[in-house]
Amino acid sequence: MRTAIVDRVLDPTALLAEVASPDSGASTLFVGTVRRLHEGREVTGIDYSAYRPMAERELADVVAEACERYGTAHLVVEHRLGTLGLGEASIVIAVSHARRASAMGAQKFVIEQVKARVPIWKREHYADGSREWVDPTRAAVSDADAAGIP
Amino acid sequence: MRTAIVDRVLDPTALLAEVASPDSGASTLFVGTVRRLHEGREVTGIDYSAYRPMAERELADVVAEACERYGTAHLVVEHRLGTLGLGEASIVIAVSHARRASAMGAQKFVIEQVKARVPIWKREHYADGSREWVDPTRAAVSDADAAGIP
Amino acid sequence: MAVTVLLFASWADALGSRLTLDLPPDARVRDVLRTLDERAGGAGLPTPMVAVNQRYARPDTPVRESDEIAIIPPVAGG
Amino acid sequence: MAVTVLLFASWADALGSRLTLDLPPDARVRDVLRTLDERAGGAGLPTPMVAVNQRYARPDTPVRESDEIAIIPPVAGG
Repeated sequence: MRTAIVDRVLDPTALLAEVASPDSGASTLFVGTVRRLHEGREVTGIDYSAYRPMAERELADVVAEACERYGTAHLVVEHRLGTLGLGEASIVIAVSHARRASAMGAQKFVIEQVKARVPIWKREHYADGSREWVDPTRAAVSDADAAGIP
Repeated sequence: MRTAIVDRVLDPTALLAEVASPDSGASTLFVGTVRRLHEGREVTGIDYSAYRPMAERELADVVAEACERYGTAHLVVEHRLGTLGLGEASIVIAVSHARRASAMGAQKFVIEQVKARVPIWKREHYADGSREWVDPTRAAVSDADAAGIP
Repeated sequence: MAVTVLLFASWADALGSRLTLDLPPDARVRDVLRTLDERAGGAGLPTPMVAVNQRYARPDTPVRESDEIAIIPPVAGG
Repeated sequence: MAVTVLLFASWADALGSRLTLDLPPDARVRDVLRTLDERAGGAGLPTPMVAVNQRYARPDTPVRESDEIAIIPPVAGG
């Protein structure tokens, strides 16, 4: 179990190797990346910032809770801060577990909890030169996730 | 979208790179690996074999269904055959999608469907020298997945 | 008619990976299964699915001499 | 008493990343929020959470001069 908030490029492969274990039957990797379109606007990059000491503690708490809930110690999460370009990774979650359902469950738990409570913010840069803080609490109906679309 | 049944070591990093896209907000990787313990017995390796032409077609069908159901073209699956040692990867599923819920949903759909219908079999080698075909239809109550444990 | 059947995993261990069965001309998948069950005797093999021309078939699917028939024990990929 | 408040994201853009508020000695989190709302006026800022000493706090959580108070706009990590 390890968490870090970092200012460098993330390395998903290294995290996958870090959670590997002969007692695991499944490993999962989740990589959040900067996406070109957000609510119909063309994104060119994102600034990630944090209330760093609290974000580090909340992230560590989330991962400790996931390890206890899903019964694994093989869980590593890194979140990157700073200005990221299109396609760059902002978060990597690596889990391995004896059973696939638990590996996938822990992965989902961690990303949902991170998005709910870790004090990190993103300001999107748009192709028209404007910038805006993303506020998920006023997410438009275009958010298919919220609408339960698979 | 690509599927393959192969006789060589799998490369999860290459598959993750293959599904990357600036239109994706999330990428996921699922890696199935040979686990040391199965129903309390110590496993030393697994032979994977297939009804190869049908397995190739079923796997391609599963992935095509997942792409349609979850709305992505960024889905690659490779399944390895042959004799695998502890910790080696038997299957890699890489997905990317605009939305994380869909990436995770497609990943889960593919692994469940593969386990249900792609004609691939495994024969486990045990530390005591014996070998046995794995029959998930008579999975013991020790199978926590089946019992709905998270 | 003579129908060729491919077998896999535990069924291949018990009966070989390829068999030719002599079946009546109007035979269906269930007849293939019954004939194989008789050959396997009390070997305790798991109940298989049957594929006809590489597609899962039902017990009443007809089989022809030219078909590729396969005995699919419980799959365990992934 | 003088309480120092850290602000982030849109709230930092509007009011700066650090403010000192003059509050009554028995002030609670809700008083911090009310005072900040008055300063922000009609800026249309999103409703924030408040953290006291790096833990999420409730409106009735008391605040002291020595506390680290932080205004947490809706988070968007991941």
